[in-house]
Amino acid sequence: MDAENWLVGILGRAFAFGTPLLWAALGETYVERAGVVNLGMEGMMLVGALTGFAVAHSTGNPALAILLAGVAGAVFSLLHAFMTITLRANQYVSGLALTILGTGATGLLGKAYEGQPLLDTLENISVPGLKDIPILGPMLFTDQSILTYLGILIGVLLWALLFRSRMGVMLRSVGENPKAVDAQGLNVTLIRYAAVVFGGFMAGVAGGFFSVAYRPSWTQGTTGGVGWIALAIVIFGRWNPLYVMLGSVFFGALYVLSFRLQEHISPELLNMMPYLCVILVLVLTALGKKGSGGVPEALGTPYRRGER
Amino acid sequence: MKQFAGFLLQERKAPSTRWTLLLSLVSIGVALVLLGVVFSLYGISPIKAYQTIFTGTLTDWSGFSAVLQRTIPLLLIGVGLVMAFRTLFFNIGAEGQLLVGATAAAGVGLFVPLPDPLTLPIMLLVGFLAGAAWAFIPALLKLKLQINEVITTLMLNYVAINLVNYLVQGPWKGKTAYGYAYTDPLKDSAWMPTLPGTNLHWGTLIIAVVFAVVTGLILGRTTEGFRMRILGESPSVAKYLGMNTLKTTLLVMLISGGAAGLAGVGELTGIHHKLLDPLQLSLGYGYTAIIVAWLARGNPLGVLITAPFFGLIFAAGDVMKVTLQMPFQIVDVFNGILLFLLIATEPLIRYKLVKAPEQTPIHTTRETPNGR
Amino acid sequence: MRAVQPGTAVQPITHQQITLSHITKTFPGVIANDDVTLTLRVGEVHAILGENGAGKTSLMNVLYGIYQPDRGEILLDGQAVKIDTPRAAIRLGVGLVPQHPMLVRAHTVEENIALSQIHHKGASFWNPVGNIRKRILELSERYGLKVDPRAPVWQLSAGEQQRVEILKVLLQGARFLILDEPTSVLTPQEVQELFAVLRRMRQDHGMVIITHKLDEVLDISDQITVLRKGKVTGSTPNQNLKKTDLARMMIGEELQETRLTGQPHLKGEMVHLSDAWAMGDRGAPALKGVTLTVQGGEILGVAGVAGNGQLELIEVLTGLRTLTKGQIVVKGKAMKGQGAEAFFQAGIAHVPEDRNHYGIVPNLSVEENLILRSMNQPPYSKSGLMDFARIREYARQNIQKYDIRTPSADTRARLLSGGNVQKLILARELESNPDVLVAAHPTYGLDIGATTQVHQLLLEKRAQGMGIVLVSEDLDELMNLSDRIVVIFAGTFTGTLTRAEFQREKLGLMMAGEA
Amino acid sequence: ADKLKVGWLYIGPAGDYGWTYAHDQARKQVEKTLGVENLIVESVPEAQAVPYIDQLVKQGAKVIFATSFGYGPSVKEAAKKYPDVIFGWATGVERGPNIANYMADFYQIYYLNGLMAGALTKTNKVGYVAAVPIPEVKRHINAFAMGVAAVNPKATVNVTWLKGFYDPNGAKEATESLIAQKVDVFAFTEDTPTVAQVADKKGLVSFGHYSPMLKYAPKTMASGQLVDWSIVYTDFLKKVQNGTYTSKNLQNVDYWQLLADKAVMMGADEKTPINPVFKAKLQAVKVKTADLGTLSVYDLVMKRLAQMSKKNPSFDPFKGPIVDRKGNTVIAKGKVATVAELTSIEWAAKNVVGNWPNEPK
Ligand SMILES: Nc1ncnc2c1ncn2[C@@H]1O[C@H](COP(=O)(O)OP(=O)(O)OP(=O)(O)O)[C@@H](O)[C@H]1O
Ligand SMILES: Nc1ncnc2c1ncn2[C@@H]1O[C@H](COP(=O)(O)OP(=O)(O)OP(=O)(O)O)[C@@H](O)[C@H]1O
Ligand SMILES: [Mg+2]
Ligand SMILES: [Mg+2]
Repeated sequence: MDAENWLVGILGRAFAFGTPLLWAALGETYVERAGVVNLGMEGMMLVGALTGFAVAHSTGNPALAILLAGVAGAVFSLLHAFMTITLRANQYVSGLALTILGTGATGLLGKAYEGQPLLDTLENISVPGLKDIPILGPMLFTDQSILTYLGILIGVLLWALLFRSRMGVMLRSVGENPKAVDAQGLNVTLIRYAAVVFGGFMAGVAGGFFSVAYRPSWTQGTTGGVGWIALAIVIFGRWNPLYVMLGSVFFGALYVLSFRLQEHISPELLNMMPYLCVILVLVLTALGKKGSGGVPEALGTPYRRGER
Repeated sequence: MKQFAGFLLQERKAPSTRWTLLLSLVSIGVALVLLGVVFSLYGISPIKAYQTIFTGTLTDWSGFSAVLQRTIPLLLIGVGLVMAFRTLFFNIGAEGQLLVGATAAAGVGLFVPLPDPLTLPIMLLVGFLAGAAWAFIPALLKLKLQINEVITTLMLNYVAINLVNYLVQGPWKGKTAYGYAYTDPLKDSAWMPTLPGTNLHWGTLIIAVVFAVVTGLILGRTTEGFRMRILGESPSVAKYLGMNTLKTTLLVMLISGGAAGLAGVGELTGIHHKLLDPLQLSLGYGYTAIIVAWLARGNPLGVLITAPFFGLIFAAGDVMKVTLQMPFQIVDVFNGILLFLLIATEPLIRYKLVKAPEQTPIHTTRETPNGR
Repeated sequence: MRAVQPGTAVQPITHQQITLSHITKTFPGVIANDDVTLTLRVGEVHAILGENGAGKTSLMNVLYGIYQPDRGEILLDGQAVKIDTPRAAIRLGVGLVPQHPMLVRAHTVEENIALSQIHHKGASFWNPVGNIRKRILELSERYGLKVDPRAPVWQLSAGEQQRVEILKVLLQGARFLILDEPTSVLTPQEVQELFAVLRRMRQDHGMVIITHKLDEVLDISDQITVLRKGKVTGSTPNQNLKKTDLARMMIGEELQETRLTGQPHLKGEMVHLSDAWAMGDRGAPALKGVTLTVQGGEILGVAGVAGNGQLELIEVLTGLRTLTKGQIVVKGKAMKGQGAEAFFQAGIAHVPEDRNHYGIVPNLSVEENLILRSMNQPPYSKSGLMDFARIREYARQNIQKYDIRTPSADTRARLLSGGNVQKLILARELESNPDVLVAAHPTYGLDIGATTQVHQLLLEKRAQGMGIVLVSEDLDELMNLSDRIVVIFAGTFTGTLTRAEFQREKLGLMMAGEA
Repeated sequence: ADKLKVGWLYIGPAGDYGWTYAHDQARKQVEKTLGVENLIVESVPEAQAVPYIDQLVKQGAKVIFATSFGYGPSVKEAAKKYPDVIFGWATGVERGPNIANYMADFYQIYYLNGLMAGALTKTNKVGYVAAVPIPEVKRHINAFAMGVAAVNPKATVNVTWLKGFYDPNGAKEATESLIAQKVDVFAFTEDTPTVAQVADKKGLVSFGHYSPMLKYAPKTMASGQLVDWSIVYTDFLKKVQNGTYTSKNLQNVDYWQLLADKAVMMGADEKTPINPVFKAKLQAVKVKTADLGTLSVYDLVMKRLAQMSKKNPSFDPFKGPIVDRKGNTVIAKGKVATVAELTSIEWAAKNVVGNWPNEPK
């Protein structure tokens, strides 16, 4: 097996495993761009995963399952939105609570689905024409989930929306300086709600990807900590959808490599990498120039009008 | 300023303890009621369920010892976190600090030849220092580079998990482990004594209680505690005063991370007697302790109540699993509900409802000058 | 009453005047505005004067739709209109230039302006900054509002940021502009530039300006209205008015200019800074070999345009910044590598420039803030343990002595008004009986009453033999209070003037580095 | 009389469709046939089992089955604490007056699966997604690899470790990783059907593990290993009920159940020992054997199955001489590995490729 094929194979799988990372991280990027941190990623993904599985199981319609997985994630995220935006609670604690509740509730509700096979799954597809492009074809356009393709398209779209549209200016401003947005008569609360719910939807889809496409079955805790990596990717990608896409593939590749390089590096050390990378990126960012780019200034702080 | 049907929220001068206590109790009550609903859905009478839980944990020595056993790590970590939260150091990395503490102590116990009487004390010391060192990294990053500690401490948890996994599956894997991922058992002198018939390593429990009391004194009564609060509230003022912020942070970090490290040593030497799968070593104490500390509302002595309460929840979870044959996720559901309720009551603690005058402002956009 | 339909496009507004008629606005326990009537006309700059808390900002908030008045109405060219949100205000041609720029620091000027154009019907969804650039350039041309549309806001000076705020308002089609304390964040030069802009805008706009500086009022306004405790105590065209007239209207009594009198009773050298070099935050030398002596019993003024090294000078004097070269001697003792705490112990107190950020811990109580400096000193603390009874007693005394207006000693400091925060800081710093007080902009943002109190306090301390370094951008303040003034420019002293030599023009030239 | 109360400590969720699921099926069975009362506790952390045992005893459990090797220390501790309670330790290695060990082992079936895998691989690469590098798993990999070698000496068995018994996401990526290495036939030890599902998507052959998994890969699952723990549990509990086993006399009770005991069987599900889809293919491949001459792989599998299902099996995969991949003779000529040897295997068979933790020099 030559090096090129090996690399293409790795990257191909990196895209596959990177898909849920991508969806979840893109969603969280928008959430954090609006100034809210949602550590409940794992909880929302599990809610999505269970819903997706249940729907696919009972309707046999995987597309509907994915859609409703997203909706379920979105609905679940409303809890976080209410706590942090309306009640202005500590976002970190609320996010952790969301994860705890999501893990517990899905474990409880999902009992009935454990061990059930799923016959109608979201099948992988190859893109005719594109799949014959050398390197890129086998890497990206062969035998990937439709959610992979869609994720990439959405990523580009989200990037354009964020940096090249009126809506993007508004969203980014809310995360940087909600006061300035409020002063323009724009509804900070509404924008933040929308962002959190969007993030919930994306996380829900990411969860649905696991249970309906990636590994069609339901078991408790099926997302296996991927939500935390998605959070890490948002930071790694410096809140930019394009970098977040890169980050998802990179972290996906690290996971894949932990199986492929077993003979050379211990998987635990590779598994450590995403988290170390995040810290490294934070340090490098902090050492770099200040005042521009990077962390939304109001991230993690609730907004209250006229707060002294 | 928000208005609710003729009332408006006004910030309290200072949150009142009694009100806080009351609201916390109400939250717990509501969570219990909601859990009762879950019980009913499972076809178990809530009253019988709570009765079973009560008798299974509080009126029975082995059940009660299980409560205390779970309380130990929660108390140690919770107190440390209270202190960290007070200095606005949002340490959610106690899980990692616990693991690293246990790991370092295991390293000493397994590989450093020490005279028997010294083994445990030195393991405790090393575990403490290791936990502290693990917390020092994010503390330093926050102080020197203004990097958000929530993210760094969280990330370091996963680094620690993988570190332990690496060790127990690789270099430290025990010769007697039949290939399983744990180290060899610690020698006898490294076993924390337990009360007969229980896993209650009372030595650690005493350390934890003393620790809570001492920390309460430090925070509430000493100048050093005052410094911690200043640093937490306003690093810029700390700088203006010429405070040795590094020293203060070091102290908080020592206490918070070190306590988690001690908790790790307690679990290691009191219960497991070997280093093993991180998820089994800790059962998520580092995360639960966040709730414990949160519930104590900044008071280390409050942890003396909240930690046993969560120890009780852990033990009750076991009772539910075994006696009521409920799925174990029920505990997470309860914790999640309770946490949300506590969060939701937070505004009521910070603000009070006052009757609004006839016509009130919808909102204000008053500015405070920040100089230049 | 003219209702404003949501979503209607901004029409060219040709209204000539807007009237706040018999406005009353109360808050729990306070009457912020009491039957206030006031008319803004296109072609006029209307100044509103009043002490802190007189109700100026509240009135403007009513006009801008942030508050709803309890009584009274707003008339646009005689017709009643309803302004219940800032959006409604904007639609009717009322724009607000906030005291502290409310801009997104990480974004460019044009992005910030695009944000303000979100409601604009014609604004495009994609590339929202595209057509804004042209209009920015047009307006800067017309009114002299120079600013680079592509510059990120964090790189702009306060004056430039304010220009962005004015551009925002103008692009929203404002006919009437509200400027609440616009000069408080500006350097003297920037104030002049702002006034030039306002004069150019006057022909087709009506403007309200709020400021505590009487000279500025006389300089720029056409009409002056004075508020006291929520009531209008006078409204007059700006003709042949003097500062004393204004002061009388404001506080109901004669203005006593606080002035230093008599020769200083020098108590000997307290601080000596020689050939001091220090780095600025951006990594370039900010102090380049300055030498300075502070004597006990004198007030040494430091004049200069912001950014010329004052901040670094203050920090060097208070131990917050280490010297890269040269030395600092306090009462004969060389301070080497010591920090702020040691400097304070050595007798140097500090009233910081950014009082809410450095001066107080906003979430701690007033009493805790009062004890910040002496928390580890007996009798408030013994062998590391704090004595809260004594601390409370101490706080009580000082709240009274320094007239700090606070509901109670355990109120959080952030709930105090600016003047009271300043008094709290002064109380804390002065109670330790320092030999030298380094005071940075101590009266910034305060009304005349509070300013006078602070000035008197400083003079009192001078008489008692304290050495005071007064850093200010207010030349009047400096000339009134200082025994000597050093002028700092680009990190070096361009000269030292004694009282006899004080001259506005001369100081101005030296501050510009041209003397 | 009171029903006998039996406590069960499960290592994972009962719905994992693997190890715990299999035990839970047996539990349901004995509940019906023997009328015992069961108390189950899912997902009990290995090292913290004592508090659960306390609870079970308090509930009146007289027999407690600890269904994982890792419960050993807890079982030993609890057995001392509750001398009147009978403990069964699955895959255990130490007995006591009130501790019995029991195990239903698959190594014979893995060998049979290996024979089929050797015949079915076209790339000469057979994959094994392995859980945790313990002797039990190593024994199974080796048996499987020796089966492959017996049919196809050119084929290798490529191993990827998960380091966990329950890791569906890891199983998916590990399978993908093996597919990238051109592996076309899969066996595994992991408690979910993931490997079979992934292989099935690519049309690749797999062998099920522990539970009837045919429904997850009806066209590609060739065979597999199945367990029927109820054989052990029924026998054991009956003997408790009739007083044969007490908390004093378990010192020598050690169930080591194999094909002959019917506790394990070969198959993709109970009715499908070999998936008919593969019958023709297996019949088409001929092999030469020392004892049976030349025959088709299908016949070979059936013959060996019959040999090993006898009370005294006339064939054992671990019969010497066996040389490991380092060239050491690990089982001497003519010797058959003892149970003690089998439960402590660390070496790797000759055709095994990949990382092998703790491999002897
Ligand atoms: N949102 C509010 N809630 C309660 N009281 C308020 C509020 N806003 C203003 N006040 C009170 O109304 C009065 C008028 O305040 P306002 O801010 O209008 O004064 P001001 O003239 O602008 O003062 P300054 O010169 O300090 O800016 C003050 O007594 C203030 O305490
Ligand atoms: N949102 C609010 N809620 C309650 N009280 C308020 C609020 N805003 C202002 N106040 C009160 O109004 C008074 C004056 O406030 P204001 O902001 O005008 O202070 P100031 O004296 O102008 O100080 P600064 O120099 O900071 O402008 C203070 O006593 C403050 O407590
Ligand atoms: Mg003001
Ligand atoms: Mg004001």
